[in-house]
Amino acid sequence: MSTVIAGSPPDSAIDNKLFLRMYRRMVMIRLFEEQVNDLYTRALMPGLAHLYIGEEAIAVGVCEALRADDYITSTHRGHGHCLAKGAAIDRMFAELLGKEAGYCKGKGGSMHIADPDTGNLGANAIVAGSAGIATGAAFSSKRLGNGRVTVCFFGEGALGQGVVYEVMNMAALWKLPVIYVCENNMYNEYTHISETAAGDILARGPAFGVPSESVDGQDVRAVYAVTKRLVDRARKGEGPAFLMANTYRFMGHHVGDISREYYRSKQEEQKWKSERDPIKVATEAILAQKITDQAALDQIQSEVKAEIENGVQFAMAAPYPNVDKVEQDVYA
Amino acid sequence: MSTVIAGSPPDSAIDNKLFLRMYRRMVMIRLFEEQVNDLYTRALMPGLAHLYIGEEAIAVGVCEALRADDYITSTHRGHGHCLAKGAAIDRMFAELLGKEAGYCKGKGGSMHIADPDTGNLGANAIVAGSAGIATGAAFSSKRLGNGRVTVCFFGEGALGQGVVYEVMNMAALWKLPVIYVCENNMYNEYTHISETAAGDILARGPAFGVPSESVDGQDVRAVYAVTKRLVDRARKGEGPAFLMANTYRFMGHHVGDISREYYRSKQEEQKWKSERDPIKVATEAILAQKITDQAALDQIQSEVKAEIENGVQFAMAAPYPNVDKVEQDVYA
Amino acid sequence: MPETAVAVRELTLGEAVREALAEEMRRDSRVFIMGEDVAEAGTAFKVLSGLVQEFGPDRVLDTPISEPGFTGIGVGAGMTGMRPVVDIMFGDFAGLIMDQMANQAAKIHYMSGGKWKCSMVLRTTLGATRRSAAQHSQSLHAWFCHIPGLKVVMPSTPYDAKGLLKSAIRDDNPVVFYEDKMMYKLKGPVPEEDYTIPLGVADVKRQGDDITIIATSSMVQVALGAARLLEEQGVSAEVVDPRTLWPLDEKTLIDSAKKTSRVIVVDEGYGRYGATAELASVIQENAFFDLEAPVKRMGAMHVPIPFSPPLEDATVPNERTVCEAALALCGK
Amino acid sequence: MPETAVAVRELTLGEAVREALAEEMRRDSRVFIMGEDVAEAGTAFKVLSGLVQEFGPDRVLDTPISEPGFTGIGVGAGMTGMRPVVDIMFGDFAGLIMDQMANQAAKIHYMSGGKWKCSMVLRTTLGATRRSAAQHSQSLHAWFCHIPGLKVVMPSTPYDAKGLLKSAIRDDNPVVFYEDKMMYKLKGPVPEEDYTIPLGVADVKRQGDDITIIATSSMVQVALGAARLLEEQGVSAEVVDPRTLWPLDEKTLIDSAKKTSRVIVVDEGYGRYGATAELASVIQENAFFDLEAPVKRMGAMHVPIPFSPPLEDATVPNERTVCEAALALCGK
Ligand SMILES: Cc1ncc(C[n+]2csc(CCOP(=O)(O)OP(=O)(O)O)c2C)c(N)n1
Ligand SMILES: Cc1ncc(C[n+]2csc(CCOP(=O)(O)OP(=O)(O)O)c2C)c(N)n1
Ligand SMILES: [Mg+2]
Ligand SMILES: [Mg+2]
Repeated sequence: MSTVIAGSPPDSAIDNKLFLRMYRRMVMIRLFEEQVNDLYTRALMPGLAHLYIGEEAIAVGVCEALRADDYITSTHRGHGHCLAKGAAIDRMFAELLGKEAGYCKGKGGSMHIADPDTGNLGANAIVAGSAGIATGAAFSSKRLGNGRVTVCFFGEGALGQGVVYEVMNMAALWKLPVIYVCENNMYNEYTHISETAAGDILARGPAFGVPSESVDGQDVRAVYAVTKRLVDRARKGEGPAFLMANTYRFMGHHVGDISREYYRSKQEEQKWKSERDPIKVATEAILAQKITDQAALDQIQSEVKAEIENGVQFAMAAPYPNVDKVEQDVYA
Repeated sequence: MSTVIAGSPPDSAIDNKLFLRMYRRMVMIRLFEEQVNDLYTRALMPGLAHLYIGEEAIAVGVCEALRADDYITSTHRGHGHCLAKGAAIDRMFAELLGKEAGYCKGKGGSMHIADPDTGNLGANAIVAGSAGIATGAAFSSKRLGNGRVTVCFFGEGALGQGVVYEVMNMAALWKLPVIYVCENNMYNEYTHISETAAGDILARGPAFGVPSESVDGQDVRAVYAVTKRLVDRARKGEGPAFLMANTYRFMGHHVGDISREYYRSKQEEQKWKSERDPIKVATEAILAQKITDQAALDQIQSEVKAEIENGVQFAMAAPYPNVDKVEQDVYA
Repeated sequence: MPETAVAVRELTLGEAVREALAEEMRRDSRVFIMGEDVAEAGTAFKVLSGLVQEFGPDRVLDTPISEPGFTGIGVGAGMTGMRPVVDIMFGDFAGLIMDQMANQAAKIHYMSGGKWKCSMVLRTTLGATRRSAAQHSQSLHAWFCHIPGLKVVMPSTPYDAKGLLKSAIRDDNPVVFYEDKMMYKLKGPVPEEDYTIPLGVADVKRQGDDITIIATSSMVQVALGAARLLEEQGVSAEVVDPRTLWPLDEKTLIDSAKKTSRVIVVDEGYGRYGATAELASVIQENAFFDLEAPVKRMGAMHVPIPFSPPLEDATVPNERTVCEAALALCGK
Repeated sequence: MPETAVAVRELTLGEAVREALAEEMRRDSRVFIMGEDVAEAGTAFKVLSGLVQEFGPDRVLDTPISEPGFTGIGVGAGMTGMRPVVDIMFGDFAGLIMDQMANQAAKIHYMSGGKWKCSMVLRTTLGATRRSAAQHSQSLHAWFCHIPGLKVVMPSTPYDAKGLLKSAIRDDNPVVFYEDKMMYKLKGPVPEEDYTIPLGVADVKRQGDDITIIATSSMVQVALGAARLLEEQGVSAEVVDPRTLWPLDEKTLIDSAKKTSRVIVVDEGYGRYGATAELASVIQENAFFDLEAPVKRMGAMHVPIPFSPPLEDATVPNERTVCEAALALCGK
């Protein structure tokens, strides 16, 4: 599953502060998502949500390699991307609950969180729906000469959408600063990638002029390192790249997807959870390298937990938008 | 430009009768298209047409490698495909003139000629518009077990449409008997392929699980030979293939595209016309191999000429459909 | 509904759809299903559970997330002897397949002068108030209704769903079949014996004298609820369900309008340039001199569908708003 | 039209479009054009000739034949500081881009709670009778009109085209701008000085007392011709051009209807579930008690557009048929 990336720096090349920051961010996403699941289970959240648990290292490793003003586009499974790019927990929860204080005034919900302040062009509920948007943002950056890079996150399911190849081709022709990050968790909803993708996924980028790499999506350092390299390259005007991060979603396709044995085995899930949990992988490395001790990590966990609790309380207490807001924001 | 195909049989492997039949068919397409141009120039034809002159060896080489009941789908530049698959000259002209006696009762016109009797699923005026249809026809053949193969013709411009990759991926997953024949004449209308395609075109098929080859599209024997091999493979259940035939259109994008210097030079055109004319290439081989003599070829030319003249006369004399037919054929 | 003395079996709308498919698949080996997660998962809505077990993966095919591609394959398969039932999970994805449906499926019969037929069914969904936000809540059937060559079916009860789906599958034209996501669990009588309901026949779901409510799909139940409220206020409402928006049974609609002299049209699509405009126009064109008041249209608000529950609920007609509009129209 | 004593300059509609683009590109460096063959070729209709010479290939970009992809790039560019003008050669290709326009461009502002804006113009064409057959002759604007978040502009004169296009480019929302292919050569006065026409303001193209003809785009000239024929018969027709179908200037339409008491709506889109239905509904809803007769709708026949000239001509309204309908409505 994991692939050694030529040119990845050794572990030590990532400085300790950064590693701990990434650790904290992964924990934040994990606890956020557990809280979302809990809200759903207790019937406190309208609709559904697609949890990112198990894939935290990708969002965090990628976004740490970006500037604050770089852009991302996200997906239906987008909470992790938004948080990694700097979204505030309380306004995230408020949006998930449809409250006025949410990032989109409650109009977007879980699948549409967007935020200009953190360069988040928006999560998207159309599979591959943001491929064009991300490429267009990269087009703007190139024209405006502002040095911004755009990361387009999508699942491997998006490889089924032809528009992805259309925009990669143009990104290559026009040398646009965009990185296509494919989170390959091996399932399109309830169908395994082997049933939906023929040929060689990593060969697809180059066939359209986009250099491609793969990375172990459970190792935040590896993700960070390869992304940094691709982002630097893009920022220098050397064009787009495709990065496949191999990963696994630990939970269901959405919060309601509880009985999963008909499409994947409990053993498979268990193996990933016990052996390839990105937070465990990071914890082990941090302790092995003596970057800090278990007590300090526990401290981070409890700090984050408090933030999450504050955030959810804020959101629960926040008011819904007034009905007369429904016709606002249709046109600018 | 031309590529030697591993496994192509030597010239002598194509029997003489077949070679002469292919010669005749290429001449037929050439003279047909010259007649179309003439009709346009004399303002006798409604609308426009996209001439196939220069590319005859592809349609003929491919279609000769097919069974009568095999399917093809065609394009806006489709007269050659239709004729090569067996369409009658008179009904072709009648359709181009919008007459009731045409293949589509005048309702389709130049870009929509279709004919179940010759397995022609229809020309298509949407670039890549028949990629899905061709793949679906191959799906039917596989399910119905009727052994039919489908050839999907398209220009290299269609490589811009993502749907092509979507259906190739499914054709590979499901091992469908379909051959994607890309007629690479290097121009999408007035824009050179180098401005519209990044990466490696021939790598695209394999990236989606579809084996790919290229062939000299000006040599009818080479086209025939490689197609035969790919078709046999598909008929045996071994799945789809992608064939890029390198070629050149000798005339404008459409009959009205007269001044072309702003997008391609006269020298380039002249070089192709004098050195790579598929009919000349065939003539030289026929004479060199003494398959027949010049007089016999002249005889073929004049026979075909007479057929064309009869055909166009038939069409000119044929009546338009009655206006009350306009609401027929909307629903089956 | 068939008249019968004994109580008939009750099925949910989802079960009725599944039963129609199962029966048609048993009856005709050319019928097959393709779409995302239709096999083992039985669709995201679990409507097709069990079918792959009975008919096998060759007839219930999981596809990649390639709506344009597999819809196109459906078109081609439907032209060449198969009877595909293509599953588009959310009606919002219509935007991806309009070329295949409107330019290919709808036109092949006509463009070929009646020679090719495209027998396919596209099953998809509509309906808001599921807290699925702007890209998963739309009712975009007006797009399909606009295109000559397509038929559009919108059942409102389990009984109608089964009978109409069977007719759709047996039809030789492309038919778009809409299922309201919120109605999948709605129960209603469905007899055991084989029956079909012809396309193009409206159904008076409730007799009344004072006002006609023409309603489609999801809105039929809303209209019936409104009619009960109106009854309490002494207003007798007739509820007419066109059942198919194309072909459209104008006569039944017009007759009811003439009888009651007041008409409301209710549909869950966006109100502007939507299906209600056509239905209202048909009424005013043909019953103008019998009308006491202008035809009142009620559709979804002209806003993208918001996530936040109180906002979303405000965007679509409900029993109360329909009742109020009816009272106003009756001058009460 | 501005009142002026001296004769103003005449331009064709195509020239007016080009001039609007050139002026806006000079005025605002963020404006750029992308599409197939827009640069050296100046589009298939030669409307943009000369622009690449003035603004260079970075601002007038030839794209691959990837409508979904480059429309998506336009959406993203329009969100991030550029002002793209995306060129879709034939309006028939709308089917390829509805997801980008309806699910992305139209909704981003709302879904983000008003945070992101998408300022882009999609220029495309409509109109039949060019002998281009079913896939190159449609007027599909009703699809866009149906979608909240989009604006739809349909100029009918060179003057309007220039003034409206400039407003469209300066607008902060996605605007679809329709040009009638048959009207590119139509001449009309266009003053030299800078002017804009606000979106949402109808124009009474001709004053009259007996009947109102509401007409859009291509049909405005038809309506004016019909009005001249009617004049000869002693019927005074008012011709009202909404100019933008969204926002819609309901008041001007309704006032005219109230004044004349008889209304015909003429539009070149398919009549069924088309733009005429909305316009007729607006009239009957708001002027019902002033009408002497039902609002008459005239659109394209409910058939795919046939190639054969006599058939094609029968499918769209013309001066004679509009005149006859008007006489019938006036009881003559
Ligand atoms: C165009 C489109 N088709 C189908 C869906 C329904 N859908 C939502 S998520 C999903 C699976 C996506 O799989 P992948 O891209 O691998 O992302 P993951 O859920 O694994 O993160 C599907 C089919 C959709 N939202 N958009
Ligand atoms: C979807 C779509 N986009 C654009 C066009 C307009 N168009 C017609 S032919 C053509 C160029 C096609 O180039 P290619 O596929 O290489 O075929 P060729 O004309 O060279 O045979 C274009 C852009 C179209 N018909 N369909
Ligand atoms: Mg996945
Ligand atoms: Mg070409």
